[in-house]
Amino acid sequence: MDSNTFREIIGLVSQRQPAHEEELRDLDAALGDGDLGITVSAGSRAVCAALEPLTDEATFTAILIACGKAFSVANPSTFAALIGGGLLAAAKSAEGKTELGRADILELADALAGRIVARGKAQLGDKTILDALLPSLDTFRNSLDSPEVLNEMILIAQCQIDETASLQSARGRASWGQERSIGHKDPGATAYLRFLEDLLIVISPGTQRPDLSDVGT
Amino acid sequence: MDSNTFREIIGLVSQRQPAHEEELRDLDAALGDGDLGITVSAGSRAVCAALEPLTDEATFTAILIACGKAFSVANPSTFAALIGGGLLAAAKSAEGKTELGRADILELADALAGRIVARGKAQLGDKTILDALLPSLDTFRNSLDSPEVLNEMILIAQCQIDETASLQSARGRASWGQERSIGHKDPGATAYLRFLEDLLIVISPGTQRPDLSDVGT
Amino acid sequence: MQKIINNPESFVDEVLDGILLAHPNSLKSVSSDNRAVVRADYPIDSRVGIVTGGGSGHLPLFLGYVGKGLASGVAVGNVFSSPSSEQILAATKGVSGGVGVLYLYGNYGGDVFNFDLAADEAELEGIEVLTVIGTDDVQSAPAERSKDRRGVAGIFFLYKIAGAAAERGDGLSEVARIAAKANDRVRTMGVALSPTILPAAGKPTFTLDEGEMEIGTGLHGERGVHKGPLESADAITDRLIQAILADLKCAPGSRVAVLVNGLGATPLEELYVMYRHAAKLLKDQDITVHRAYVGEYATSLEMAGASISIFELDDELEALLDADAASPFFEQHGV
Amino acid sequence: MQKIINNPESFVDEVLDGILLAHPNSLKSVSSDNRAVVRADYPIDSRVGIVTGGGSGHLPLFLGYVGKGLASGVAVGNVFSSPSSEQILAATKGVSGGVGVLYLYGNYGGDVFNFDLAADEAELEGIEVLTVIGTDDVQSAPAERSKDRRGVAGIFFLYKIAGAAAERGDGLSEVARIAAKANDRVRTMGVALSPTILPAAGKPTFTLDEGEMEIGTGLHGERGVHKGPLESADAITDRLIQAILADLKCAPGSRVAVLVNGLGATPLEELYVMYRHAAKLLKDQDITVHRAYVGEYATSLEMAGASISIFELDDELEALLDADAASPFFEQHGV
Ligand SMILES: Nc1ncnc2c1ncn2[C@@H]1O[C@H](COP(=O)(O)OP(=O)(O)O)[C@@H](O)[C@H]1O
Ligand SMILES: Nc1ncnc2c1ncn2[C@@H]1O[C@H](COP(=O)(O)OP(=O)(O)O)[C@@H](O)[C@H]1O
Ligand SMILES: [Mg+2]
Ligand SMILES: [Mg+2]
Ligand SMILES: [Mg+2]
Ligand SMILES: [Mg+2]
Repeated sequence: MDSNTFREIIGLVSQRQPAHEEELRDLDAALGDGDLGITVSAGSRAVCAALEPLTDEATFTAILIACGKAFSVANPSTFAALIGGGLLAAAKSAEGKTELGRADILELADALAGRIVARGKAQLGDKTILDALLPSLDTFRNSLDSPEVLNEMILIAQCQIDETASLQSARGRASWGQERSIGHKDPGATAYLRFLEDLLIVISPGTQRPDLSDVGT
Repeated sequence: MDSNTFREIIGLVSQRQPAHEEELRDLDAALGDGDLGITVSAGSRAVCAALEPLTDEATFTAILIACGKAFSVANPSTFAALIGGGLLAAAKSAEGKTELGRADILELADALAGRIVARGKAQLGDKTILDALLPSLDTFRNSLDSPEVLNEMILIAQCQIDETASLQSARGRASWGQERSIGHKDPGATAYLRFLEDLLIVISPGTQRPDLSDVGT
Repeated sequence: MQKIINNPESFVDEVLDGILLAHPNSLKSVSSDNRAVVRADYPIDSRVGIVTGGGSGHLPLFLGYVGKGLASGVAVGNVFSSPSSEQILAATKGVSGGVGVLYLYGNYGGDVFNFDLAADEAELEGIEVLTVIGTDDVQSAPAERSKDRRGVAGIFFLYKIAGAAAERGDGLSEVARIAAKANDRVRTMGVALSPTILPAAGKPTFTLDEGEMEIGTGLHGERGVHKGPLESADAITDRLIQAILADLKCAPGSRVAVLVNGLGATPLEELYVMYRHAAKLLKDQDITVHRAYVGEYATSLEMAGASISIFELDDELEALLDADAASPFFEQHGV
Repeated sequence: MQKIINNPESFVDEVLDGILLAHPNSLKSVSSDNRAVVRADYPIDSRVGIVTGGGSGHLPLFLGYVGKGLASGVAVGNVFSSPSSEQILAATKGVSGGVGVLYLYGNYGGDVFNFDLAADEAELEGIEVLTVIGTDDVQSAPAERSKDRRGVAGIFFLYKIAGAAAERGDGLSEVARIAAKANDRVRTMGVALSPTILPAAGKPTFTLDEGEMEIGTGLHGERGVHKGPLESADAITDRLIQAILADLKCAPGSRVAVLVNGLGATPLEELYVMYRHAAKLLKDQDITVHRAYVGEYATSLEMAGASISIFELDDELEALLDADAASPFFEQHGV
């Protein structure tokens, strides 16, 4: 995949994220302060606006930096800072790349996840976005060439979200409600899942979008 | 009427005033701050309590001082201060009296009304208690011996209240609403009317109470 | 009504207990029922005393303005009802330094009668009393009957001015003159976004639905003069400033102090949004703001809403406005 | 939601305009978007700067504590959301007197990341930065994880202590030491009687019916740890004081400062009713109250409710607590 296609995919997927505002608002209100819907909708609109002026020459790094900065300041909540910082880390690891194969995409994704772990200091089981992100990246790692890899990632993410719902959040605002967070799905992890689902729609054949058939290789 | 009978009548009539709390609350809320119901109910309960310890020897003056002080501090709103002060003026004019004939009662009532005029500086037509009090005392003055005098006073007071409802209040809190007071009956005048009506019930034959037949002379 | 109280009957007494416990170095009670409270350092020999008072439910008004460079004593009534003449007399004695006492309070029927009664009794005890009544609410009576107007948040300026004059040792008539002069130059108008509820009555005096506002309301939940759809902060500020300036008639080039007062539930942020537009409107009319006061200066329990007061200054008033003042509820030092 | 605003999008900027217009002698903006505001008299050569920050909607928190003897600069985020690292960096440069800057703010995820990012960038520009994070909410994490606790109203004491230390010329590590020491001795717990509504979200995060209360809530409308029937003022105060003392473990004979903080809509009168019982409970345990602060110190827009903070003093902290302080939102002089 070249940077032009990468930019279009990110744009198309981002356009679909505001549709999840209400769901994410309610999930975050149940165990936090209810602003995740705003962070994701305002953040993804800012990403689309940041991609607008970029030309075909824009490198993967430039694209990721633009997305990272835009997402982190639109509604600068914890999730905005985490994802924004992660995108900047991915931008760094994309330096010099002119093509993205699956292995490259995994490298970028690992850089993003690594920054979130470093900054947020959360671990698996703390009921954060990591509980969906890290297992799904392992699935990606283990079936790098499978045409169904994105479907498998979505399944594992969904399953992790449902499993961790019964846990007590140990990080961020949700942790302050202590037991009150038990029984509620993590809003950040759900936002990640919705992103993966929309990615699947955007790159699936038949959807109205540029020829992405080479993505599979 | 001797002071003992006087004390019983005031007690019996006062006991009936809390029943008007809601009506007076709503009337005062329409063009004031809605506390007249509390002033009248708390005030009349305080009067009953103040009469309790008084013995048969208590003079008219002592009785009226006790009522005035009690009424003015129970819920010290404008109406409480006006009526309280008026009762103290009546107490002064009752000094030395051991019997109250109608002329004496009129003298006391005029002293009460006079203090209200002096302190409140209101005139007829300002839509205050005076618009019911002064005309009804004139009726009392003109038919001092009529057995129906109380009924006539009630009629004139009722008629005055209905007539002045269309006026704009020119005194007290109600005046601050300016035109907004037009169309609302004056709460203080209504409280006075209810007092007269209950007085009529208490001294009418057939109601369960001490022999008040000599009141008529 | 979501209130943090024990019971309505003991409410005022418990508030007073809490205040006296919290600020023992600043305030002291001079009556057995704690309904008369004075400055801890008063009476001061040959220093004019200033006594104010009124119903509870308006903090910082009235008790909050007892302090250095402010009023020196207060008589505290039940919620929204007047203090009795005995309580006012106790406060009077508690601040009298032998050179007379000024009564300074808002224009309410019950208060006027009780303060007048107390003044009579004080004279009998050899304490000279003069009275100045706050009448700053432009909506409550036409200009020709300004003496009948309601006293609302603008009385803060009267405390600041009269208090500073007394603090520097001015005589009784001088303090009264200056207080009356200040009263003539203060105008206030308010807006309510929710009614207030008299604890004992349990029912609001008027109802306001979502999206409605009441212009020209007082501090006791009385209805205002106009009820209409809720407008923007700027539109509301336009209404209040224009009505005040139409009555106060400040000439271009004049200097003023401005108070944007919250009625209890309205956040400080919204008051500053109002100040922003007020400052612009005054600048447009070449009126300079010498000092701005923004916050809860005279509330009405949990009422949502605000009032704006404009106080026209001259050199004499400006110096007194800039003087230091300190109570547990209000402090101002230096610049 | 009955608000006096123009529109949610421009709300914070209009609030900042109003504040800068109202207090030109005390505060100045050091960024084009006015989101970084510092003391008018800063930076001061070889004086430690203190930068705080956080979301809007909590006045006087955070900007209200920029002043003499308090924090020296602030970065202002949107309602209930963090300031960006650029805004924090601008405030840092605006207060740096060449001897380093202390970051002092409440423990919230977004804030921690953005302040850490700004600290990295400040180091690159030769400004040494130390950080102390307020973690006073006893309900938000068990004692063994006290470092993860939420920062709420008790941060007022950190501003007062660290600000006084910087004002007297202490070095950066000394100011940080004292601020951290103060943080270890402050505990807070709150109660909400109504939820707050994020302007942009338009819906409350939790619902509370008449006659219900939520114990252990934070400042951003987050749910607490217990929801139950609304209790009396004394019963609520018992809950808060006991939970705090169980965690702070003040020995009999110790001295404390107490803050009874209103969340926005609760009247001052009700806060003093709570203080009355708090004072009694502390006296029963032979704990002396050196100073009491009662009022709106850290709000959450129009939220009804309150929090109590207890700050255990020693000689060092008491001297700093008693030092003068002055901002347009908070003043303390002398006794
Ligand atoms: N320390 C952390 N590490 C990883 N993810 C975190 C951390 N803290 C919060 N999150 C994620 O952020 C989400 C909440 O984001 P957001 O609502 O923006 O936070 P807030 O409103 O508290 O600033 C949580 O659902 C969680 O997935
Ligand atoms: N100056 C006055 N002179 C005579 N009556 C008055 C005067 N002011 C008020 N009143 C009477 O008092 C009534 C209101 O009493 P109240 O509710 O106790 O007043 P407030 O609540 O304003 O103190 C009015 O209906 C009127 O009859
Ligand atoms: Mg959130
Ligand atoms: Mg948030
Ligand atoms: Mg009334
Ligand atoms: Mg009244």
